[in-house]
Amino acid sequence: MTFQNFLNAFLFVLAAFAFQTSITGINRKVMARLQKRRGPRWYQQFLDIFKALSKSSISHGWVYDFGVIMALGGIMATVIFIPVADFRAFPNTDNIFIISYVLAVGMLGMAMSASGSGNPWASIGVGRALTNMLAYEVPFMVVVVTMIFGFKTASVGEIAGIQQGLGIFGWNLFRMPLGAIVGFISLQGMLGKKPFDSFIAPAEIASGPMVEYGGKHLGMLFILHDLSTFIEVSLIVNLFLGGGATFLEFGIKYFVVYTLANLVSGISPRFKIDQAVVFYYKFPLLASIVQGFIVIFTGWGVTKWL
Amino acid sequence: MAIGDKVELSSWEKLGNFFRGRSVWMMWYCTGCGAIEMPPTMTSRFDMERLGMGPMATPRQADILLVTGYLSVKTLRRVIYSYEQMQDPKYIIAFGACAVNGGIYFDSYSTINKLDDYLPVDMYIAGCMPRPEAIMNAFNDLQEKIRNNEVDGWKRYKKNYDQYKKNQLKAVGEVYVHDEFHE
Amino acid sequence: MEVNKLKEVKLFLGPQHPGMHGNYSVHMYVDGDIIKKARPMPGMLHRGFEKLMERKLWMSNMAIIPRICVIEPDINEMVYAMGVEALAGVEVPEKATWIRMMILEMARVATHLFALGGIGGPTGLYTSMYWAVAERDLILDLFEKLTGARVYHIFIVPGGVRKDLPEGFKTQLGTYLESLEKKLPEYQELLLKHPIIHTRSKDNILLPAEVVHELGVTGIGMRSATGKAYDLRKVKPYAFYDQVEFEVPTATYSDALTRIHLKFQEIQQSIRILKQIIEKMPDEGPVKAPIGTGNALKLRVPAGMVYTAVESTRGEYGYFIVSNGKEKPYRIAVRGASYPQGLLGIERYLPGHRIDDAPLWMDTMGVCSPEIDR
Amino acid sequence: MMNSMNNLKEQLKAHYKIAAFEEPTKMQLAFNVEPDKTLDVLAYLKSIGYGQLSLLTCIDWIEIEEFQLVYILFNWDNGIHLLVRTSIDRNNPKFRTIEHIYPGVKYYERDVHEFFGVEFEGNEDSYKHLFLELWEADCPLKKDFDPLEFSTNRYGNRKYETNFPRKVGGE
Amino acid sequence: MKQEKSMLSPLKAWKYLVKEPVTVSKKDIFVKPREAADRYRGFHVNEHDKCTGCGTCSEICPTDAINMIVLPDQPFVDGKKNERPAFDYGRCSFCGLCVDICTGDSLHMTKEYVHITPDVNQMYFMPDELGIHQKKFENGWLRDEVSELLDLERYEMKHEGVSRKSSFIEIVKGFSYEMALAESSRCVECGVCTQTCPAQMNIPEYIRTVYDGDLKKGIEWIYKTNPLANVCGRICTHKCESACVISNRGDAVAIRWLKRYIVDNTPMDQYEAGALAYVTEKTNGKVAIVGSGPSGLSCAYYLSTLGYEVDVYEKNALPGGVIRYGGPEYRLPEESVKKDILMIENAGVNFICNTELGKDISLETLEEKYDSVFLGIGFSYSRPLPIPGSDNHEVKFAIEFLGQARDYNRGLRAIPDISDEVIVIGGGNVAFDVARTLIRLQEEKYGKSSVAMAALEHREILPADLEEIEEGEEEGLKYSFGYGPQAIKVEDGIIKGLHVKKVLSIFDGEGRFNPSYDEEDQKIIPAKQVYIAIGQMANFDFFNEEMKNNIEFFRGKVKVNDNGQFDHYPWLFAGGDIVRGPDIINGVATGHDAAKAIDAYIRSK
Repeated sequence: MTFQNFLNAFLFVLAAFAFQTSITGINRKVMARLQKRRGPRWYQQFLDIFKALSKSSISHGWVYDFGVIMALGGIMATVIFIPVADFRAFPNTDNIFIISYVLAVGMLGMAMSASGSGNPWASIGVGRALTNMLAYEVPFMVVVVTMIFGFKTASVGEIAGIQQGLGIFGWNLFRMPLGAIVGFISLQGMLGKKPFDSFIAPAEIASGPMVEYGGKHLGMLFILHDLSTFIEVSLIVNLFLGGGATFLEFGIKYFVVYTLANLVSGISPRFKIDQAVVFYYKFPLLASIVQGFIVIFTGWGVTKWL
Repeated sequence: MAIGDKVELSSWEKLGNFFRGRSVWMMWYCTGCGAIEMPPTMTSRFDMERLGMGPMATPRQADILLVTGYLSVKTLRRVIYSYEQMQDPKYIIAFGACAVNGGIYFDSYSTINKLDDYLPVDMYIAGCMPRPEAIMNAFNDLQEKIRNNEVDGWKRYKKNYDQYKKNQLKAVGEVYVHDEFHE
Repeated sequence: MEVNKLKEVKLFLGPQHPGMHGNYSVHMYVDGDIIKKARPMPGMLHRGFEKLMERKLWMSNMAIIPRICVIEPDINEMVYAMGVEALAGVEVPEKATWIRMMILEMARVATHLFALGGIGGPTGLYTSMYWAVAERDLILDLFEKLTGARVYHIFIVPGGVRKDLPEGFKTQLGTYLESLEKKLPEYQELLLKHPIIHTRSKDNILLPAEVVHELGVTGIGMRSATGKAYDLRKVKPYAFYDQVEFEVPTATYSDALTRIHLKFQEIQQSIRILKQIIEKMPDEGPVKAPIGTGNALKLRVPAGMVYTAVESTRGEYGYFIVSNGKEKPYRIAVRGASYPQGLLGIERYLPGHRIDDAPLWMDTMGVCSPEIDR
Repeated sequence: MMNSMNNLKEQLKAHYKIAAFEEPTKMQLAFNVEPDKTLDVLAYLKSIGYGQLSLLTCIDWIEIEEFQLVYILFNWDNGIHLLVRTSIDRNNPKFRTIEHIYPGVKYYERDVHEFFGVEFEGNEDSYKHLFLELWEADCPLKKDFDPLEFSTNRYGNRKYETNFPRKVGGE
Repeated sequence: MKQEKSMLSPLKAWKYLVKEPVTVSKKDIFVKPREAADRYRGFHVNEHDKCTGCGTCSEICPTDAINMIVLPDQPFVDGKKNERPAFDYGRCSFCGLCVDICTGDSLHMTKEYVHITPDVNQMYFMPDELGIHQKKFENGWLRDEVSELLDLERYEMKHEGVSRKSSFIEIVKGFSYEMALAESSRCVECGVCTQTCPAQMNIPEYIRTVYDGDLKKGIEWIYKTNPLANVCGRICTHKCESACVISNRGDAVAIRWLKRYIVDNTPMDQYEAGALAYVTEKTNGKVAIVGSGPSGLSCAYYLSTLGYEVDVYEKNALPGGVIRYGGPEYRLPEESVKKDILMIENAGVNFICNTELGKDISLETLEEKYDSVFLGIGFSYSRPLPIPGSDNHEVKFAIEFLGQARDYNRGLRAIPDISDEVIVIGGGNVAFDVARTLIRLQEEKYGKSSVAMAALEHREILPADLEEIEEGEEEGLKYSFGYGPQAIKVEDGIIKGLHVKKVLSIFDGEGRFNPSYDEEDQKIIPAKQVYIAIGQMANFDFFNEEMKNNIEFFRGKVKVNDNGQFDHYPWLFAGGDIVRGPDIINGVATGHDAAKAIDAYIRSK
C-alpha cells in the first residue's frame, strides 16, 4: 500500500465516474432513438450532475446528510475494489465478498438517508428497494457461489482471468448459460432498470427514495448512481464475459452489456413489487439452482469444458 | 431588483450558470390546460430533452416550475407549496394568457388573474395555449438568459417575500392544504 | 373501515405527482402498498364554467366551452351546438353534419391514442407513450389545417361548422388513416401483447357489471362489463351515426387489460367510420344554417330547457341547457363523462388495490379531471 | 320507441297524476313532480329500467324564489332521457337524498350543495366542500352572486404600463 | 376476447434504433418556427385605414381582451371613430370571433405564434398592418361567408305599388313586429351612427329597445335628443345610415324605419309618458322662439322640459314650418306631424300663430318681453332662377307650391292651380317632392300625369336620394338630368316649354359655380308650367340696420357660435336652416344645442 496505490485508486474512481457518465449520456441517445426521437447531447449527464451540485440544498436532519455521505463513501470504496482488465488499485482485494459487503454499506447509507428524509413516499420506496434487493440477490448469489465453488476462487479478477484463455467460448456466458441468464436478469434489478424499477417508479411513488433529494444531495446521488452502475455492470462483465484483456476490450463489453440492459428497459413496463419478487423467485432462482447442481455434480462448464 | 440588472458574479457562480443554463429540469405538475401541449413537447415530436430538459417527479429535484395556464386558488396553494420546496436557483415560466391577466377566466371566482402577484415569473409565453414550438423557444430563451445571469425571479421572491406572502394570503386565505377526510 | 394510525400512512397522490394525468388528487391511507381508504380530491381545476357560461353570449360561449375538457374538446362544442339547435329548432345542413362527425371521430382517435400511450405512464412503458403522443400530434396537424388551431378548435358552432373543408383535406386525412392503420399493429405488439402488461393488468382493477349501474359509469367501463353495445352512437344516434357501419366493441369481463383492448378496438372502429365519412361526405353544399336573425351579438335562443348528450371516449357527455330567451344562457349544467368513475368510483372501489393500481384506474377507466372540476 | 314514450306517459299519469309533459327534443321527456312525490317517482322509474342517473342539477329561478332540481335519468335500452323536475323553496333549500335509490348521486348532491346551498338530508358528506376549498363567500352558482366583482376584488386586474400607439417587441 | 401474449413481440420495437426519428428539426423550431396552417389563428393584425373603430370585436370578445383605445392624432371622419382595438394577450383566447364579426374587414389573424417575453407589458399591444413583432407574416384565419357573424342583408319594408301615384297614401309601410325585431338584431351597437347624427341621437340604445320589446324606453331615448320623432322617423336624411358600419360590407341597418317603428307602435299613453319623461319643474324665465320649424320646435321642447315658459311665434296658420308645409303628404302624413306637435304642446309650449317677425312683431319687442330669443325662421322662401321668362305668372316656386298642396291635403283650400304638363327644375329632394306631388295632383285633376324634370347634375351625382330617383321613375317622371335650363319659352304670356342645354361641367377649374354647356345638344322640353326647386333662402329683413352690421352673413346664413349664440347679442340665439342650411335633423340638433345654451345663459344672468 503505497501512496501510488491511493493515487491510482483516486484516479480510478474519477475515471470510472467519467466513463460511466459518458456511457449513460450515449445511452440516453440510444433510448431516444428507440422512442423515435433524437435525444440530448451525449454529455448531458455531466451537465445534469454538475448542475445539481451547483444548486442549493436543504437538510432533513443529520441522518439524511450522513446517509448520503456514507452511501457515496461506501460506493466509492467499492469501486476501488473492482478489477478492470489487469488494473487493480489495491492488488488482491477484488474478493467478491468484500465487494458485496462494501456495496451493502453504500446501499444501507442510501436507505438510511432516504428514510431520514421523513417523506412517506421515500419510506415506501426504501421498503420496495430493499424487497427488490432481496429478490434479485438470492438467485444472483446462488450463481456467484456456484462460480466460486467451480473456480475455487472468490477473486473477481481471477474469475475473469480464467475465462480469458479459451477465446470467446471460455466466457461463463457459455460455460454456465443458465447462470449467465440469471446474472443478466439480476443486473436489470441491480441497475434499477425496468421491469424491476418499482422502487423508484415515478408514476406510482414519485421516484421513491429520491423524492426529497434536491440540489447538492441529488448531485451526489447521481454520482452514486453512476458509480454503482459501474460496479454492477463491471461485475457482470468480469463474471460472465471474461472481463477484458485490455481497457478497450473491457470498455466495449461494458458498453454492450449496459446498452442491452437499457434496451430491455426501453421496451418493458415495470413489475409491481410483489410481482417482481414472485418473478425472481420463480425462473431465475430455479435456473440458478439448476446451474449450481450442474456445476457441482457434473462439473460441466468448469472441469468439463472444451 | 429590476429584471435584467446584472450583478458581478464570482467565477463559481459563472460556472454554475454555465451548467444551469444547459440543464433545466421541469416539475411534473399540470396546473392548467396548457399542460396538454407539454406531452408533445416532451415526447418524440418536439423532444425537449434536446435542450437538456426533462420532467422531474418532485419539486425538490426540479429547477423550473411551469405554470401551464390558469391557476385556481386551490391549485395556487399547492403551487406555492411546491415552489417553496424547490431548491435555488429556480425559475417560473407562465404559459398562455391566463397567467398574465386571467385569460378567458378573468371573471371566474375561483381562478387568480395575475400570477406575478403571488410568485415571481421569469418568462411569459403568449398564446392560448402556446404551441410546442413556442414552448421550446421559451425554454431556449430562458436558458440563454440563465447563462447570461438575467433571470432573478427566485432572488426577487426572497427579497420581497413579505409582499408576496401578503398577496398570497389575500387570494387564498390560508396556504394550508387540508385533508379530504375531515377527521 | 377503521384506520390503524400506527400501521397506516396518509398519502396525497397528486396533484403534483407524475402518476396523475392532470391536476387531480387522491388522498389515501395505505398499509404498505395496499390502499385502505381513498378519497378523490377534485377542484384543482375548478373554474366555475357553469357560472361563466351564464355570463357570456350564446356565440361567445363557443370560445370557452371546449376548455372544459382539454383532452377531447370537440365533444363540448358538439353537445353545446346540438343543445342550442334543439332549442332554436335549427336543422344542420348535411355536409356540416359530416364534417362534425369527422371532427368527433378524429378527436376520438386522438384521445384514445393519447390514453393508450398514457397506459405507458403508470406502467412504465414510456416508449409507447412517446410513440403514441407523436402519432397523435399528426392528427393535431390535421386539425390545425381544418380548424385553425391545434387543441381548442372552436369549429363546431350552433348551426353547422365555421368553415368548409380546406382543399385536399379528405386526401390528407385518408393518407394519414392509412399510415395509422399500418402503425397500429406496432402498439399491439409493444403494448397489448406485452407479458408484463398482462401481468399487471389482467384480472386487476375489476369493474363488475352491477357496480357499473351503481356508480353510473358509462363508456368503455360500462361496455366492458355488461357486454352490451351501450354506446350513444348506437342507442340514440346523433349526427349521421345511423348511416355509417361500425361495431361497438364490448366484453363481459372488465379488467384493466380488457379496457385497454377496447380502447384499441375503438380506434380501429373510428378509422372505419372516418373512411366511410370521407366516402359519403358530399363535395358541395352549405355547411352552416342560419340560426336566428341578426348578428352574433344579438343571437337569442328561444326559451326552454334541453339535455343533449354525446358519446365521448369516457362515456356519456351531456349538457343541460336552460334558456330564458335572452342573449345569454340562463343555466348550463355539464355532465362530465368521468364524474362517476373519477369520484365515487375512486372512493368505493380503489381501496383494496395497490398504490400502483391507482394511476391505472385513472387511465383505463378514463378520468379527465378538468371535466369533473369544470 | 315512440310507443315506450307514450306508455311511460300513461303510466306516470295513472300512478302519479302527472299530466303535463314536454318533449324538448326527440327521445326526451320532461315533467314536473311534486317535491314529496319525487322520491317515489324516481324509485318507480328506476324499477322500470331508468337505471342511470345521468345528472342531478339545479336551476336558480331567482325571480320566483325557487330552486328547481332536475334529475336526468337515462334508459340505455330504449334511449330515452327523462328530465324529472321538482321545485323547492329558495330561502329554505332542503331536500331528501336519493342515495339509496341511485348511489351515484352522492357527489352530484355534494355538487349542488356546494354551488346552490341545497341541503340533502341523509347524505352524510354533502356538507363538505368538494371543489372549493376554504370558501367563505356565497354559493357561487346562485344568480345573485357576481363572479366578476368577486374576482376583481379578490384577485385584481392588471393595469398595463403602456401608452398607445406603441409597438411591442419591435426591434 | 382473445388477449394474446408474446414475449418476443415487444422486441420488434428495436427496429426503430436504425430508423429516422420523427422529431422536428431544431431549425424548424428555433431559426424559423414551422409555418402554421393556412387557417391558423395566430396573432392579430389590423388594417388601420380600413378599421372603423366600431368596437364590435370588443363586444363579441368572450374574454374582454379587446379594448378600444382612442388615438387622438387619428383624423376624425364620418363613419369612423378614432379608436382602434388593442389586444390584451393576457386575456385573448384566440377564438377568432373578432375576425369573423369585423365590420370593416380589417382585422385578421396571422400565422405568427411565437411571442415570449419576461415583461408583462409586452402582452398588451395594438395590432396594425404588421403584427406584434413588426414582421410580415401570412394571414391565417380569415373571415369568409360561412364564418360570417353579421347579418348583412336588410329586411326590406313593403312599399306601395305604382298605383300609389294616384293618391297621397303613404308609400312606405312600417315594419311588422317580426321584421322590426329581425332588423334591430342586425345592429352591432357600435355608436358610429350616434357620432355621425347631427342630433347625436342615441341610436343603438333605441334600437336595443326594439329588440328588447320595451318601446316606452325607446320613446324616452328618442325624445332625449329629438322631439320630432314621428317626422324624423319618416323623412330624416339619415346620415346615420350612410355611416352605419354594417354598410361597409352589406346594407346599413334601417335606423330611420326602426325609429318609425317605435313611434308608430307605442301605445299612446306610454308614448306620452315617454315623451314627457324629461319634463321638470317650472323655473323662472321666458323665452321667445321665432319660427316653429324643426329647430324652433326642438328648442321650444327642451326649454319647456327645463321648466321655462316658452312662446313660439309662427307666421303661418299652423305650427310646424317645413314639416307642416314642406314635406309631401305621401311621405309625411299629417297625423305624424300633429302627434309630434301635440307632444311638444303637452310639454308646455305655447304657440302663437299667424304672427310674423318684422311684420306683426318686432325683434326689439321680443327682446324686451323675454329673457332670450331664439331665431328658427328657416329657409322659407324659394331661390329664384334668373333666366329669361322666369317672371311669368305660370312659373311657380317649390316652397309656396308644397305649402298649397299640404293645405289642400288638409282640406283647407281648393286644389292648387296646376296644368296637365309641367316641368320641375332642380335635382334635390325638394324638387322630387314637388314633382311627385304634382303627379298626384295631376292624376286627381286630370286622371293622367305628365311631369318632366331637369337639373344641371347628371343622374349619378344628383343630390336627391337614390330611392327618390327610382321611385320617381316608376311613377313616370320624365328625366332630363344633366341639362341646364337656359330660358323659359314663352309665347303670348303662355309658357310653351323649357330650353335646356347639355351640361359638360358644373364647376370651373377653380371650383366656382360656372357651368359650361355642349352647344350641339340642346332641346326644348314642352311644358305649360315651370316649377323652380333649386334651393331656398331666408329673409332677414327683420334685423335693424345696426344688427345687420354686427351680424356676419355668409351664403345666406348667419354666423353664430357653437351654441347658436350671436356674438354681439348674447340674448339672441339662432338655429336650423339659417345656421346650418336646410336639413331637418340639423335643425333639431341646433335647436337642442341652443336650448341648452339658453338655459345656461338665463341661469348665468
